[in-house]
Amino acid sequence: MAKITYRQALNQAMAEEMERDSSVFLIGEEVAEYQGAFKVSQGLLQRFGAKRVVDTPISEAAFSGLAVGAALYGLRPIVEFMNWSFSFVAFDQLINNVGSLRFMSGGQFDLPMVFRGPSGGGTQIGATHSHCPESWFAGVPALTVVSPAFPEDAKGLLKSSIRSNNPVFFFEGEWLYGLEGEVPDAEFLTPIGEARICREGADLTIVSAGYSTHTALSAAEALSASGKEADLIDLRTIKPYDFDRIAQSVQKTNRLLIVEENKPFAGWGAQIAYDVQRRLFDWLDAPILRVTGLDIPQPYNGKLEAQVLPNVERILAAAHQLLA
Amino acid sequence: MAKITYRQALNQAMAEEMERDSSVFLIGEEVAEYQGAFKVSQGLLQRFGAKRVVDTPISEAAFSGLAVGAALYGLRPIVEFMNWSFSFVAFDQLINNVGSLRFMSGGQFDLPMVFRGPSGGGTQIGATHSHCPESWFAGVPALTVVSPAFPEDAKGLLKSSIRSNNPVFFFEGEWLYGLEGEVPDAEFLTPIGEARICREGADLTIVSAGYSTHTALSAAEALSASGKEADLIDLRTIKPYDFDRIAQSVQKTNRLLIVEENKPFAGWGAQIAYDVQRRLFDWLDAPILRVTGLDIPQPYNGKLEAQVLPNVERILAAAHQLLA
Amino acid sequence: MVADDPGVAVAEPNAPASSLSPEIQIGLYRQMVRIRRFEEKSAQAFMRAAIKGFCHLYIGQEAVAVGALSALEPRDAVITAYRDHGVALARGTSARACMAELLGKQTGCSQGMGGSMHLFDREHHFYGGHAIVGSHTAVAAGLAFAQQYENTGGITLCLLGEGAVNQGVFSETLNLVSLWKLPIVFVIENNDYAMGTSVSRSSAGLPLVNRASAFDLAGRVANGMEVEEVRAKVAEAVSLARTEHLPTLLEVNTYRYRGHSMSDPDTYRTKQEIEEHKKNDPILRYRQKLEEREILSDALAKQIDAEARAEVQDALTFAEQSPEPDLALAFSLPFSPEDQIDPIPRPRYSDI
Amino acid sequence: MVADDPGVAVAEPNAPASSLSPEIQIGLYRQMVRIRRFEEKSAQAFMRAAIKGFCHLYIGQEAVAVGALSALEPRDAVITAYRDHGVALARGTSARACMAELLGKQTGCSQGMGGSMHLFDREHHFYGGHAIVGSHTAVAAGLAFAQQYENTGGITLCLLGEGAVNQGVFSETLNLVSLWKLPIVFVIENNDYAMGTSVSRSSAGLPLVNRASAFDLAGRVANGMEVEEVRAKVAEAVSLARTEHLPTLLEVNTYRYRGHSMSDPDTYRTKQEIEEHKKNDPILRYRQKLEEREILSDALAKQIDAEARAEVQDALTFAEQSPEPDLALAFSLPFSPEDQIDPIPRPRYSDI
Ligand SMILES: Cc1ncc(C[n+]2csc(CCOP(=O)(O)OP(=O)(O)O)c2C)c(N)n1
Ligand SMILES: Cc1ncc(C[n+]2csc(CCOP(=O)(O)OP(=O)(O)O)c2C)c(N)n1
Ligand SMILES: [Mg+2]
Ligand SMILES: [Mg+2]
Repeated sequence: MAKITYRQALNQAMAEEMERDSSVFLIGEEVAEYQGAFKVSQGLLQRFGAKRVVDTPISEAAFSGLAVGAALYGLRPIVEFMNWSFSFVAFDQLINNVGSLRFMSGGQFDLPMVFRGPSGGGTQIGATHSHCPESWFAGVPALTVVSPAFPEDAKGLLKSSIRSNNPVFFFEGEWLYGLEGEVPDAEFLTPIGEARICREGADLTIVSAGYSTHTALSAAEALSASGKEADLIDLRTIKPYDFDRIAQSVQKTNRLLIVEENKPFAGWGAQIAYDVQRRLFDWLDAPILRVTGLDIPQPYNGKLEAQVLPNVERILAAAHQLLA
Repeated sequence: MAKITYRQALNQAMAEEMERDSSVFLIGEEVAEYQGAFKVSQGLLQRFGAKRVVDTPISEAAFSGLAVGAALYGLRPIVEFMNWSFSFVAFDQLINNVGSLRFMSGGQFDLPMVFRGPSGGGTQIGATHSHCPESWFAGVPALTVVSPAFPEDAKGLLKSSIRSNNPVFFFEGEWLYGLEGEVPDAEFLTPIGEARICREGADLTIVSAGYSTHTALSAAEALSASGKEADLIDLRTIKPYDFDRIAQSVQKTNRLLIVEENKPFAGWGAQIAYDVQRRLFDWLDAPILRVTGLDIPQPYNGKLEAQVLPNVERILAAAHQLLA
Repeated sequence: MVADDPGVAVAEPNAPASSLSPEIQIGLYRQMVRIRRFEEKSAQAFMRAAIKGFCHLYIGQEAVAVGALSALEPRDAVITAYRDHGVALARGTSARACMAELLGKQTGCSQGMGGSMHLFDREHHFYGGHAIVGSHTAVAAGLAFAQQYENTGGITLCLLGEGAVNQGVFSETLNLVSLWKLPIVFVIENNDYAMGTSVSRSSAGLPLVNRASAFDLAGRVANGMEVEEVRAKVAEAVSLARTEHLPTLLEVNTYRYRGHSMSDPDTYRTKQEIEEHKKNDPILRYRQKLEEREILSDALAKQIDAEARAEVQDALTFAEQSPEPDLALAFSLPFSPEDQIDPIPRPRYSDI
Repeated sequence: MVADDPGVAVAEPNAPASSLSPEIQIGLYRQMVRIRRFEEKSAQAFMRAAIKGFCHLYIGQEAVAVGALSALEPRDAVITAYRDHGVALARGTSARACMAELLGKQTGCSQGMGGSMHLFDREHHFYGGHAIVGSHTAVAAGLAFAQQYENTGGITLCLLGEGAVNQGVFSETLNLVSLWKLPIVFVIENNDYAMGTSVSRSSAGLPLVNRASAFDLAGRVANGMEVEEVRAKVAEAVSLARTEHLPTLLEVNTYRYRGHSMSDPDTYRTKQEIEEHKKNDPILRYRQKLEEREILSDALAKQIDAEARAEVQDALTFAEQSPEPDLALAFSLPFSPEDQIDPIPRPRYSDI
């Protein structure tokens, strides 16, 4: 096991898959000569050449659509959005073309493609740059939404996503890129749709994904100091999420807290809450609670942003409420 | 009270408000000379002239953005999307500009604007033309989402929306346009954020919006024939939705069924389910259930589409499950 | 109608001899007739509510798809908007598969999931049938990108309406294909109207071909009522794309006789305007030309017509008798099977 | 440097006399110096982490905002992208309000909610500060639309980077403003780079001003290192917009000395390239010119510089001492108060 950053893990995943399969290519703004706005694609241009590591103009709609066409034709594009917030200018391509073409063609075409980049806030880049559109894409029946929190999962899930014959929307985080963690040296794939148990406890189930998992982890540790132990489930895949793991845990703890960075109204946590109350109604000893981003656009001011993001304080408050 | 169609109700609302306030104008594809793709703007060009009823090229992003600028400047645009599914090419304008500009400017600017048009399926126009993006827009903190089911509400809510100093996303339906209903002759406004009780009963609460309300009504009547009476709450406003009305009803029936046309994952119904279980946990005698669009892209075939949409059969099945 | 004195200028000169073989000429004619008859049959089926939703007929524009697609090789890729019946037929999709799709049947080329606006035919390298205006033009660039990436020698032909040029993604795409020298030909089918909006009300800087120079693309114009001219201009562009990887923007002037879709009351133009254009009917004109060239006899013309009528009637009968797709089929379609990773669980979130 | 013999061509001729009054010339100079000093101060504050997030400096491009905005009247509207400090300052927003916004303080022009990329100043008809590339160009068209609708006599000036021209919405917008003859001037600040991508790698059909003709717009070019030239070209365009409602696309060639943002390692160009451009420094050039015209003395130049330094230091001190906005303020901002209808309930869905 080597200790590498989340950024390096993603980089290795792309490099390994590009090595393995010549139909895989990377396209996006500043991915080639600049080596990636966040250096995730560092070295790939040098290694695979400009044919397979493609810099684009600032035309997300066109290059996303181009990737769709390439996928229909049989290639396996990885599309980097410098920030998922910029995907909104390509939203039609993502929803209508990526989300519908296979179905509307009666299943004639595959769309083996990955859209990836950072989402979410925390670096004071303001309301237009801090969106978490995970739940919106998850709302499209044909789309798969992945959001790893650890370097190991970043690598294993990105490799699985690239090898999937279906479109995968892959959410990273600016705060995550620098995070270090152990990653196996040998080749491995992390299965899409399986959660990771980060921590075990019998008092409370906490479900989270992406950067929020780290916040939840801190909160769970603080909780532990006060004598309560949480099961912490890191979803890794937001859709299809791992209901069975959650169910197992809730049947043990009878209490569920969901931590998600997105704004509250109809975030993915609401879907989990709905499913859990529906299928485990009699197992719940208290209402399911969610800690989400606060219900305002992301403010620039740093203190405010820290309050708006799910933070340890709010998670603890919710946990105590659940345990009361 | 006159009996008019939903289409006429919308038309009257716009005409009255344009008469009343010269800063109100209508812009969109085919709204002027063609009199509206669905004839909602019939006669408005003749009455208010080309300055205030503005035909556009097929450039949703540009004319939505243009409307934003006009609103910042003090005008009150009504933007018609021929179909809400086409708003995806303008998604950035809607999320980032409509959703953030007031906040990001420290509250300096108002955005008194309405975006309106039909959403949803039922007319066999396929996956790309049958989206229900209501929940996605509702997920943006600063946006208000309205979806009337009856001509009276269509008129009263559109007038309120035009008069609101905040952006309102207004969802109509192709099937609704021809629907007739009584509408008061005198001027009236329907408040945003208040539900309508369509039907009273003590056995079960059903919450729905838009066209689904009519399906739910049929189901409630069928249920009544089998001896069970439902409270039927038509939301009218999806965000902010009328929690208090729902709570009142659930405290009586102890059972909640939500009917929404959108695809299931993280639709607005999931938010309501979450809120209700959280705040009325002890009042629920059974899990909350949702009947949604089926979890596939909208098929063209008519029989399939009828199965995909929330229908009486599936609503009844869910109701019986809830009442079991 | 030939003037007595050949030295005098004539109103309608003999059609110039064509470099095309008689078989090709007859083929072009036959394709146009097939499409015309197919569309007439579609209109009838729509009126009887056998076809639902939107139905956009190609009548009047036949020379565009037929001329353009006749300049392609099988390995080339074709993609268009929702006015796609004629394009699919010209590409080789059977009338049965097309008509069955219009009726939403399982035997349709998209298994009844796509409908009129979403015909697809992978076998014939026909990539649809796209209903969001302008959206497919970027997808087209991706097909050309892949052809270049895989070095297939193929090129991509992308048809779009003149109303689509004002979707931003099209401008973005023109820039990309020019910058990256992708093997692609864009054919703007300028039929004067986008629904009820005439091109002069929607677009500044006419003619539209002007947009080519802003992106340093080859810009060309063709008369879309002349099938051979369309073919020739497209062939030229195809060769530019195939041999020099230079993209072209070709504006083809044409006209649709019917409303925008079957539901369009078509009140934004006069009957007279339509009749005026019908005088330039592409099928009529070509028939006259072929008759003058003595390639098409009256008998052959009648036979072609009869065959086309029979074919589309057969297609309709086939479609009517075909089974409807069921929900199990629909649920099997959103996801491709995996072969490089373990299957991904696919719960249905709509299960109660 | 003036050649002895005036009859011989000289490398650097005397600056031609300007039609501008000395006050205006000094004003232009002073504005550029203010912006330069403000940006230097911002860079320092960023290095100390007093400014967070993105911070895009305007150094090198001062002549564009200053020249362009000096051609406007107060009733005109101004809008730009995220590289907005210089534009806000040139428009009249105080250095204090700008710097406080960069520091995220409540006294900032956007109350600390927008940050560096989102300066807004309604009083001065400054409509931001927009961080999604290209997105604000459509908003700009709406300002011009409203000016026309209200018949205010005002026009809109919209600045954008050269990288933004390939966002589809900009092409859509060019079509709209041309078609509807809106009173607007688009100024492309072509500083050669969009982050690390040079304009020749991002755009086909250079120079960018070519895009004007595709949409039948007036197309103009200006040297963005010459403040008076920018002013003159913008003034011409403004008058076209104001009196004839004709929109213009003006390409201004400029250069940024710093990285794209403070976080940019700036490895995609050579130091030498940057130094080469610095020889054309707009402030230096203008200072020489004004000295040659004997309008600016060394003493006055020093005084202007000292005042600018004092002003931005005062702004920073003010910003540092200003209070942070709190959550109550933030929650009060998303919605405008209602005055024509009853208040709409605004529950916070994030309440546990
Ligand atoms: C983005 C988008 N906006 C609007 C529509 C509705 N719409 C469908 S076809 C059409 C007109 C297109 O005209 P044109 O491109 O000229 O093609 P034609 O119908 O003439 O073949 C419009 C506005 C759509 N499908 N997609
Ligand atoms: C739609 C979108 N895509 C990408 C970005 C990221 N981004 C911010 S600035 C920029 C470069 C823009 O360059 P240019 O327009 O030339 O302006 P300049 O920075 O030179 O002033 C990019 C790619 C963004 N903000 N919005
Ligand atoms: Mg057309
Ligand atoms: Mg630039």
